Amino acid sequence: MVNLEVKLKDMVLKNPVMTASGTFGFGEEFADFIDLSDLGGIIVKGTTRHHREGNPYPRMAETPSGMLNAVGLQNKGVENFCKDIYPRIKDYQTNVMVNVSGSVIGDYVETAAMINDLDHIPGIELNISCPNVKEGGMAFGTSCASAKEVVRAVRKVYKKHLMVKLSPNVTDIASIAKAVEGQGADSVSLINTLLGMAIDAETRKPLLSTVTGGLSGPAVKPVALRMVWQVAQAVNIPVVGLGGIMNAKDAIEFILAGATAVQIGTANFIDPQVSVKIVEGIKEYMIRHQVSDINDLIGAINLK
Amino acid sequence: MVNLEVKLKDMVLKNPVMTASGTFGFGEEFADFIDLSDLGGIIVKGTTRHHREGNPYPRMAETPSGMLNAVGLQNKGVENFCKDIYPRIKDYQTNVMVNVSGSVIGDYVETAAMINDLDHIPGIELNISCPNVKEGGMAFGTSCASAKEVVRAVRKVYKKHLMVKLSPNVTDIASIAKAVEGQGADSVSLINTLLGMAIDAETRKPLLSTVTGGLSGPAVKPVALRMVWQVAQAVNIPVVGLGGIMNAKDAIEFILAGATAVQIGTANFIDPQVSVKIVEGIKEYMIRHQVSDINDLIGAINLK
Amino acid sequence: MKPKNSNASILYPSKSMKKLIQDFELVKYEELNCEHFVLDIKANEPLPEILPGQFVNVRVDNNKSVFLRRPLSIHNVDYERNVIQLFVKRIGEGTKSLGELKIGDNVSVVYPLGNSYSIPKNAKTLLIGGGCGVAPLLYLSKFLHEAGNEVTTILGVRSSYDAVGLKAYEPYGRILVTTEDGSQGEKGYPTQHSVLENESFDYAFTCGPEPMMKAVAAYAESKDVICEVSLENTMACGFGACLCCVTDTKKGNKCVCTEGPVFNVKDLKW
Amino acid sequence: MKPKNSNASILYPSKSMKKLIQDFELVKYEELNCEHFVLDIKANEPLPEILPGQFVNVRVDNNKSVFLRRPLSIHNVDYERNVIQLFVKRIGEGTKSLGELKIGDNVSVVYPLGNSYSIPKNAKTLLIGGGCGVAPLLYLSKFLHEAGNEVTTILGVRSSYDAVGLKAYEPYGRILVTTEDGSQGEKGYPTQHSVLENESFDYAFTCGPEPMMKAVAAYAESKDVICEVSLENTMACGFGACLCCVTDTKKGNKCVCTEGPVFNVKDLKW
Ligand SMILES: Cc1cc2nc3c(=O)[nH]c(=O)nc-3n(C[C@H](O)[C@H](O)[C@H](O)COP(=O)(O)OP(=O)(O)OC[C@H]3O[C@@H](n4cnc5c(N)ncnc54)[C@H](O)[C@@H]3O)c2cc1C
Ligand SMILES: Cc1cc2nc3c(=O)[nH]c(=O)nc-3n(C[C@H](O)[C@H](O)[C@H](O)COP(=O)(O)OP(=O)(O)OC[C@H]3O[C@@H](n4cnc5c(N)ncnc54)[C@H](O)[C@@H]3O)c2cc1C
Ligand SMILES: Cc1cc2nc3c(=O)[nH]c(=O)nc-3n(C[C@H](O)[C@H](O)[C@H](O)COP(=O)(O)O)c2cc1C
Ligand SMILES: Cc1cc2nc3c(=O)[nH]c(=O)nc-3n(C[C@H](O)[C@H](O)[C@H](O)COP(=O)(O)O)c2cc1C
Ligand code: FES
Ligand code: FES
Repeated sequence: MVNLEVKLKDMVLKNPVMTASGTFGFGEEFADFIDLSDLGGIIVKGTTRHHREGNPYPRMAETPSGMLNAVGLQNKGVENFCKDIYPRIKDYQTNVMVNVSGSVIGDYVETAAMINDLDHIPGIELNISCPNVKEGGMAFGTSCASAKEVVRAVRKVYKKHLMVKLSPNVTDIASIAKAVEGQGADSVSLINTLLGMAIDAETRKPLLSTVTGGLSGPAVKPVALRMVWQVAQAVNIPVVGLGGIMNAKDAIEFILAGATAVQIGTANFIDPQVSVKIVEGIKEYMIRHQVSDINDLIGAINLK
Repeated sequence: MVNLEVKLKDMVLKNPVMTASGTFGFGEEFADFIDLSDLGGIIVKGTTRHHREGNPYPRMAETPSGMLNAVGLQNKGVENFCKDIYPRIKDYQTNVMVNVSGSVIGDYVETAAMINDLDHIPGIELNISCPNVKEGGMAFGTSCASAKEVVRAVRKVYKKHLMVKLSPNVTDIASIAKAVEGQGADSVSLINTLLGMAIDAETRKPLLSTVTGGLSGPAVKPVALRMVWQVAQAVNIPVVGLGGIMNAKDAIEFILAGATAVQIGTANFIDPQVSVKIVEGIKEYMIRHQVSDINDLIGAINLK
Repeated sequence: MKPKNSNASILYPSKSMKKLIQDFELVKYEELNCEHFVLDIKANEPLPEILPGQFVNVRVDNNKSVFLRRPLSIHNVDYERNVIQLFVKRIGEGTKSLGELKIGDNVSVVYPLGNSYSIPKNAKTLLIGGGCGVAPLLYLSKFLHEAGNEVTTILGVRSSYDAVGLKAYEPYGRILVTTEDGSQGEKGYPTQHSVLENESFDYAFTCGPEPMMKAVAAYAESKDVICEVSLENTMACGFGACLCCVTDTKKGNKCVCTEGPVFNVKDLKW
Repeated sequence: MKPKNSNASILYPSKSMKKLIQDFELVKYEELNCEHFVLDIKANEPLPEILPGQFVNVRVDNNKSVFLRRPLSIHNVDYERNVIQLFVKRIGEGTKSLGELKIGDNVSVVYPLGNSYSIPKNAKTLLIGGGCGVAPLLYLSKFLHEAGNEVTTILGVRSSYDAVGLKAYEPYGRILVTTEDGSQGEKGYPTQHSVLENESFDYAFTCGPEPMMKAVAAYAESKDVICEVSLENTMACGFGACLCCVTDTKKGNKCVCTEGPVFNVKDLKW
């Protein structure tokens, strides 16, 4: 049999396939379609200190091989998460991580601290890269100084696995990865969405209420893969790769580029079973290529 | 009748449709398919001070709704251009601009100076954004300081229309646009390709000899449109928009976002007649929407 | 006149009603007019319970520029033949390409999604549809009829050319038509039909272009009729995972795909 | 033995031979085996002059993941019926989807592209093809035959199952087969065929997998035979606009789509 188990520092994933925040609800939405315990991990919706209504409709636009979204972190706030949602999802037989977002550092810190107390949440994904909120959000992820500052503050209060999600809307993503590694991040995940825009030529109006939004889906895959490769070379902590993964072949590419695990995002909308199909597909690939341990594929790109 | 004429400073385009450098050869390659005089302008291949062999094969990889290229500015050098190519193309009844690339500032300056002497070349497009050359190239376009420096130096020797082509691989493209505007650029064009990568999961090898390459095609359109919109708001010089334009609807979107003219790139490979079809399509759109002057559409996005 | 029945309310699928992803086969294509067509798609297995107002999310494989699935109301269900009927209006690339599928082609469907119109008992119900808004009303009228309600359906179209597929409604009640050019039925919009003045109703169920639904809502408000509308927001997933499809309600943003598509107009900020 | 004829050289289309973009119609599909198929595509207008070795660039409309056109050699030309024949091997999404087109479907083609093999006169010519490398050799053998050359074609395949379409070559000369498993013709690779030892040739024309073409080149070098190969580099445009398809020659990078696909091996860095 092949070994699919990977480790993100002390966090053990039964396989490298996780689901991406904001595309997988709280997992419950997918329970009719798949067995959640077949996944390496799930990252639930972006959660903030306080309730957020998110952005006005319309929040979505289809683009060539991708989509723009401007959800804007709609969520009921971390207190509601701890009280109402956590009890419902805490017994999933997989790593349930919370994506923590904010607009000021204090919010990030308070949210992380509250989640630190939840026994069945082995880690958080610190979202310093959301392009869909006016204040903060992506801004933290676009300079080394602000990225450092928020990670340092959260690290002080958060004792479990701290994954930091990086923004692709930067000149040099590797230097930001190094900056957050220096502040004690346990892993980095990338990429969040690319900032994009769509216009309806007929009405002359933007298709999103916020004018700009985040681009995801296969369209961004080449950019994501490049960034994962650059970051994997720059840091010593594990890299979690995502951006446009639609099938096992795509997932393998990210792993070859240096990702220890991958996240499946937009693909879940088109095929709600795709995440477990990717687990199966990775297994088949390993058997076909006679690779007994997935860890042997991490960063195993052949540069000749 | 509708008016399609636009002006990039003193350069008059009979319509806003140009073709993008590196995707249209020297125009000659398309002469069997279209009448070049139907175009607003043509931007010929990236030209450097000296002959360049470009990168080794393979230089191309197909990606979802796009492609990566790593041509690496293969060209015979500016002297050859002036002597051999210019006489062949100088009488095209359209604006023929030369895309000027380099790896050190001196090369840019010398190349621009030589082209300044060619009567039938009304302008150059200064490529400070090519991701496919090891030294220089994109590096100039990724910081305000270096972008300023190269534009300032070229502006001194180049007296005609100076268009500067910006790199999308930056955190804040508007500030770079403002920086080059401050140095006397007559217009800016954007976007050049996004840096991307592709791996063959079966062979575990990168699909490009250079590992990374430039992403173009409809996949990048939402990012390009967003950047054109941001830059159009930031500068007072005309903006030329490109990135994934496949049809007249796409072109209109860029114009609504603030582009005075557009360039057609990768689409030329799939339909060598697409550029003139887009001219026709813009005309039809204007008639249908009762817009008599294309200039009324520039930046006419309706933000409510 | 029957006693006013206002105890029914919008139905949500129970936990045991699971959502599915399945491959259907196109077994029939019927062109109604140049804009509308009906697709019959057949499952390999018995269909699950489907409520009126629910929708499917269909993958469009035969068009390069279509990336996401397309939501379509369930127009009718034939449990014996495992067939779902879709009533589609050509809008853009996705719906155009669905109309180009060939018999025997595979159609991937995620379903049944969303909630259901109320099914009162023994009430006077008015169904108002415009254009392809009629899609969910056929299956709804079947349910209403079976529950002993009196069903009046008004279809509002531009001209007699668009007044298609009326026969299907006949078994379940009265079907009326308004045309904008007066070429069939009464002239005008469906909310201008004389029956709205001459008779009174307990429920108004509507689906179609927003201006029409708003007119129905205004009529219902003025006559104190319970009014339920089905919204068509743009969707990425269709099952509550993306939060893209929200509508602004009196209780904040609600997902049209899970907390709708059917809403009581009282809850909307209309 | 005929006198050695080495005056012919690779032909380039003249300025007056214009490239076209046209819609063809699929008029015939022939499955050869599970890997290979032949498509007959028909133009509405008379075909332009097409040289042997030239190729078409085909748009694949029926697959979402295919963005660029796919280059395919011209296997045969029927000027009377305006039909071009393509011989295709299923490799990935693009070629797979071409094999799923239905009769009557539209096929957008940019053509004729690239240069031509040499057409000597009254020479002894050897054509060696492996797998789908046979594609351009049929049309070439026709030209060679018409110019009075003696044509020997060797097709190298894995087993008799893959030795398909041989009959088409018969009118133009001798057709030999090698199979890797010895199930038909001689056992081994085409460059191991006894005819290479027993007879001498003036020209060797080859197309197919690179290792095979390199073996042909080595044979030709050792026997002082003029050798032309057809390369299959990945292409974005097919007509010289993108510079993506280069091969490294003794005179630097050359575009395979305009300065090839046919090259004299002497010019390559093989
Ligand atoms: C719950 C629900 C039920 C529906 N039922 C039906 C039905 O039974 N029959 C029918 O003909 N149509 C129905 N629609 C509308 C149908 O989904 C759209 O017409 C269709 O998505 C348009 O896709 P397109 O590719 O043809 O158009 P395009 O305009 O090219 O689509 C571009 C994008 O916008 C979205 N979009 C465009 N118009 C709409 C719309 N009106 N509603 C939602 N998304 C839209 C598309 O899904 C796609 O993401 C329903 C919509 C919803 C939300
Ligand atoms: C001048 C020329 C003539 C050709 N003639 C024939 C022919 O007559 N019959 C035939 O079956 N094949 C021929 N080929 C090869 C054919 O183009 C490829 O098999 C085809 O492009 C593969 O596409 P795909 O989508 O099936 O495979 P994928 O592997 O999915 O394609 C991915 C990308 O790689 C490119 N690619 C993959 N393999 C090749 C290849 N061998 N050559 C060029 N590009 C490739 C594709 O075009 C595409 O851009 C020819 C190639 C060239 C350059
Ligand atoms: C509708 C939607 C909502 C998202 N919400 C979040 C979020 O709350 N937090 C976050 O870190 N990323 C969010 N993302 C980004 C995804 O997690 C992921 O980084 C991105 O979509 C790229 O991956 P993909 O191409 O596989 O979707 C969202 C993406 C989408 C499409
Ligand atoms: C094959 C290829 C070669 C290119 N060469 C150049 C070049 O020499 N100089 C340049 O400024 N841009 C070059 N580009 C970038 C294009 O001009 C254009 O900026 C980019 O492709 C985005 O537009 P598109 O999506 O319409 O192709 C090249 C692009 C491609 C695909
Ligand atoms: S469409 Fe995704 S939540 Fe409604
Ligand atoms: S394929 Fe574009 S130059 Fe050859």
